[in-house]
Amino acid sequence: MSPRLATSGVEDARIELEGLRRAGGDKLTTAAEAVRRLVPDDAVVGVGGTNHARTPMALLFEVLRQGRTGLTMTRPLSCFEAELLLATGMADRIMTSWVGIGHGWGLAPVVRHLVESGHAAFEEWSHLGIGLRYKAGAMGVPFLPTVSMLGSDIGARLDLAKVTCPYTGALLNAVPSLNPGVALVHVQRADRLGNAQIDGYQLMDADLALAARRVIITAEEIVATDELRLDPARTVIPGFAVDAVVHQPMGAYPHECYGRYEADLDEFTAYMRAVKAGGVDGARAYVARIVAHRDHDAYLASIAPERLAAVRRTAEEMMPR
Amino acid sequence: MSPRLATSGVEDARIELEGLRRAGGDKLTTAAEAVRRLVPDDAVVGVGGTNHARTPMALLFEVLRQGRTGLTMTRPLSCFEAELLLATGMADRIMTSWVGIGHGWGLAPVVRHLVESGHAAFEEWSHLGIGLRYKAGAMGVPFLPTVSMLGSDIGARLDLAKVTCPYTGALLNAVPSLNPGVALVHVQRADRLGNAQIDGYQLMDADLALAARRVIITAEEIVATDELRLDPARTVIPGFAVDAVVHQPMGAYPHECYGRYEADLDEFTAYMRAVKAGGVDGARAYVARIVAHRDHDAYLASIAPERLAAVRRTAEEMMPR
Amino acid sequence: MTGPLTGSPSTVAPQNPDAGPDEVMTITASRLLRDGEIVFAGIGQPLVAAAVAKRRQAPHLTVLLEGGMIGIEFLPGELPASTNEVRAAVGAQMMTNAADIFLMAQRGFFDYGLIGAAQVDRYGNVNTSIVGDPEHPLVRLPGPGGANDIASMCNRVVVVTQHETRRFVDHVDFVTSPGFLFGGSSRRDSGLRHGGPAWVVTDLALLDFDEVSHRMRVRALQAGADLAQVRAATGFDLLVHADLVHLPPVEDAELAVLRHLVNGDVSDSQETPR
Amino acid sequence: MTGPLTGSPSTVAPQNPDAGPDEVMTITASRLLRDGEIVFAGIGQPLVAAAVAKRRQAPHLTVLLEGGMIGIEFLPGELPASTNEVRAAVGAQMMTNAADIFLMAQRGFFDYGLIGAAQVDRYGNVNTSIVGDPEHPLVRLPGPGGANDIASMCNRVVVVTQHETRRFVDHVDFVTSPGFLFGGSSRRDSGLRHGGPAWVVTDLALLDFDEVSHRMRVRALQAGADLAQVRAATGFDLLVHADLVHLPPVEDAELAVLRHLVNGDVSDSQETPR
Repeated sequence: MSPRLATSGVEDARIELEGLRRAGGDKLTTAAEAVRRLVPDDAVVGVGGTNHARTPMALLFEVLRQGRTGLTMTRPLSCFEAELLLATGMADRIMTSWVGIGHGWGLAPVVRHLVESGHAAFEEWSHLGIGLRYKAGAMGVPFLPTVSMLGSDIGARLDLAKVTCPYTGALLNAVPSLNPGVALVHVQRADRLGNAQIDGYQLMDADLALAARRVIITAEEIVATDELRLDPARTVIPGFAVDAVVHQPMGAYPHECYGRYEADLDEFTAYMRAVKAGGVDGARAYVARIVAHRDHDAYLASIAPERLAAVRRTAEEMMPR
Repeated sequence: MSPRLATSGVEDARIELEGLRRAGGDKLTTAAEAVRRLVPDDAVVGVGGTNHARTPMALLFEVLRQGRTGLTMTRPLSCFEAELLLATGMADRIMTSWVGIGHGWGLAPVVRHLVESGHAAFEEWSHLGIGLRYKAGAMGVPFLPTVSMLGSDIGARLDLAKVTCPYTGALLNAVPSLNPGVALVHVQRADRLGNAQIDGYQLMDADLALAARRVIITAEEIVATDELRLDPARTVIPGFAVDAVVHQPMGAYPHECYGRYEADLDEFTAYMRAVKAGGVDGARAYVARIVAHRDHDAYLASIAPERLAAVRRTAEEMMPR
Repeated sequence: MTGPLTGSPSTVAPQNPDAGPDEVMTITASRLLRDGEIVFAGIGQPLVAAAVAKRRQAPHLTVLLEGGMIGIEFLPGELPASTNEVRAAVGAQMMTNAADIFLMAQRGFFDYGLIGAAQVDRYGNVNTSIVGDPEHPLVRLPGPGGANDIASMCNRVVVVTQHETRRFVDHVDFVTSPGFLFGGSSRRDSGLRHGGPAWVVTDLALLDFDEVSHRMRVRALQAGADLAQVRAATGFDLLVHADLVHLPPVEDAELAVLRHLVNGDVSDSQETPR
Repeated sequence: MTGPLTGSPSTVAPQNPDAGPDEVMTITASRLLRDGEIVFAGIGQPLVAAAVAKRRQAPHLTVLLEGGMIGIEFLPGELPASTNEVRAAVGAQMMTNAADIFLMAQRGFFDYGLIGAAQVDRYGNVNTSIVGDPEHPLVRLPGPGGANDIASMCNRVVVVTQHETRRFVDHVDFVTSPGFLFGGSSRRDSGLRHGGPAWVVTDLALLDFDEVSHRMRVRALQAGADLAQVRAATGFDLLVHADLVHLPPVEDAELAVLRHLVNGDVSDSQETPR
């Protein structure tokens, strides 16, 4: 087995789980406390959302604020949050199917530079490959079969094992489970127990949270459990899978949160200008500027209110009615 | 491989699918026409819902009305609908994890008699075993690994193949995909394209519909596609997986439909009295009485309105508010 | 009252004369469930046991059913007759589907699984499928429902059944839901690397399993029961725990809670007994 | 205009002078999509092609995106910049999750998959990962996103890319999204039993693949282009279809629809061009 597949498996994750007592408790805390307690150095960090959708930015900025080393970031599609973690040296590996800035900004310059110069590892999977790694982890099986990545250099480079269907003889890739050390997930609504509801795109967050060994939820709103009971089919992450709940309005900003706010393209521009001006140091300076704020609320308070109002308004306009 | 595992696989189902054109068309029809067109003799019939929840009774009564032979019924948990299909000789095999009448009536007398006397085959799976058969079928893979049924006589009797995880060496059961010849599914809400929304229990219906080679939906209500667009996350069966849509209010009666009506226990009593009085012939007489009605609406019209009102009212009382 | 084994071993109190055998079993099972834990309950006695525990020592018990409901509440007199019906969803915090709830079990989230048995053997293997030869069944029973998965996946499995020789058999006719299979490491060797039966609850005793041989062992006797009775009702040799105790009798308050939940017809219907 | 090959072979009309190369490609791709079918579209040109088809010959085209949206509609001037953002969900009939949408592809539900390419080779293998040696990449590209899965699972894969020798290479540096691999039966032998590249759409030509060797073949030339141009822009030997035709030029109406969708700023903003 390739060392890159040797992340902690479903067996270890289950044994650890049997020692946890997570059902029924009040888990409300701050981002600072949750990150301090649940994101150690060298962790495999599963980042919820995809690209610039529902990225748990408040938690990632808190990781950047506190400082960590040796992190691996896993995410099916990645945006500039991957650049921030790599530029600061806090992460040295990303597992993903895609990294780009989007919105006309094209390739991710810092990822390019660090990977091309050998300073960071880009472990490439198919989109479904990441999805099935989480799903296997969530299902409690060590692998799942798929045709994804067959024949490609992605599967070859990962040294993926193959399985033969014992009934049909079909040849399939065996995708190993991934149970990240910690999952960071941003949602629209959660209660203090950690029951979480996601509006709009579900992406891979539920499987990620069920697979991960520890889970931190940030929520736009904290609601009473009775409010979740009005529509229990919307609850996609059960409280018993969650370690910490943080109330964080605009917790995905400057990325988007379905139904609440669109991405703030001015921040994309600010980031890319910093990188164009200073390269990797520019990315570090961008991070330094943000983490100088005490917390995410303080960072938000530094943004012009009309910008925040604008991204809220346009997101609202896109909703079904 | 045991012959009982040799139901048509995901490979055949996919090839067949490539020849279908099911996206975008108006599929509204009658139960009689849908059953005539899509439920042939000898079909493997995947029945939606579980036990007495969201059973597609209108479609099953229509099958009984038209008459078929050699059917296999697959359902994770089964109630007296299994008895009706077996008693009439239309089905000779059930694949299930459980058959019982419920509501204090205990064992299923007709299933017992026919299985114990060797006239019907009870192919026993675990609950998740049926679920994973559908899920593999829906995912387009020929098998899924699981610990379900390991060590048990269920797995041994099915002659389930085992797989060894190529990464961990863990031993797992390989559950073969099941792509039923036709799925019968009752839902609360669908449009004419076949996009379907299920309230409350989702059970295994979405995987069943995605796995099956043909799909008939009955719906309490037919709504405009624009109404589904108001809450697209509730749509769990895509129109492109559906062949026929039937508007059938109370289409699960005398079983229940979440949010609409509870089961009518008087019908359970009527059925069990018929069987106590006449054994398998009693079950046949019960069927004959129902299918003598022209269609499900006519059958419903024969039930005292206050009984129908009562099961609607109590279901309503159980809803979150 | 906080656990099943808190009765003094020397105090052999008589059983509560008002409690029927089923009620004794259900209440004994309810006492095993600790607050803050998660229980996957089958319908019938398992569900009632969970409901009683939730009204007594375990208000934060998370109860799940195979239909996919998580964190349900119980309306007295309205307990569901099926794990998949409208009234089983009352108060649910989450509703997932009927496959995913078992996949969560496979992941290892669930502390307890409560199941019934038509037959159970010395290694805790459970039969709810077939009496007689599987190829020519004498009695075709309903089948596992969710019990095979619960027994294969939950951390601690609790089997609740009446203590009768026709149920406690040397070898079950059919292993529907695996216990320790042939004892020793055979469960683990089969690929079942987690869980296994923790307790068997009957109207006569509370039984567990030897840590190495995995043979069934009498851990405690029900109030008013003695070891000879238990042995006479068991079709195989039982081990007996070195520290055999008697369980405390069923309390009137426990009985009141149970009956209120099942019947919903206590006299002071305004007040929920506890 | 109902299909890409309806231009008379003898009529060599010049290309619409108002159409840019990207617009020619997008409109050519849009013409391949038939009404009532299902298309899995990546962001950028593939998405715009689907949007144009839906306004033209394929109003009942079902468009899906890798974020999990099924049956989306397009607001002129508000086309999404990502497959996972608020504005990509407009008008969705169903929203599933980002793994399940690909599992539906694996099941075989999707007629077309539209992807882009940084490099493509004679067997339709696509590279969007790495230029140079994979161990020491000269350029680290974004990676597949959903393209590997689309190329592995959809029934007919359409690759949309500019016709340049740096893109049409003898061997891709890295097979991100499998085409016919080494030709012949090698795709099938790898376990990919379905689908494969059906069309490559460029600003110079429409290409397909020989049924047996699976080598890339010029099926038609864009209006105004000739075979020598195509060959000069291709870094490997191309087959040429026996019935080589010229595609009809981009129509003004097509261009108007495309620009209206992308920019939303046509003069008569009250009326949607068609």
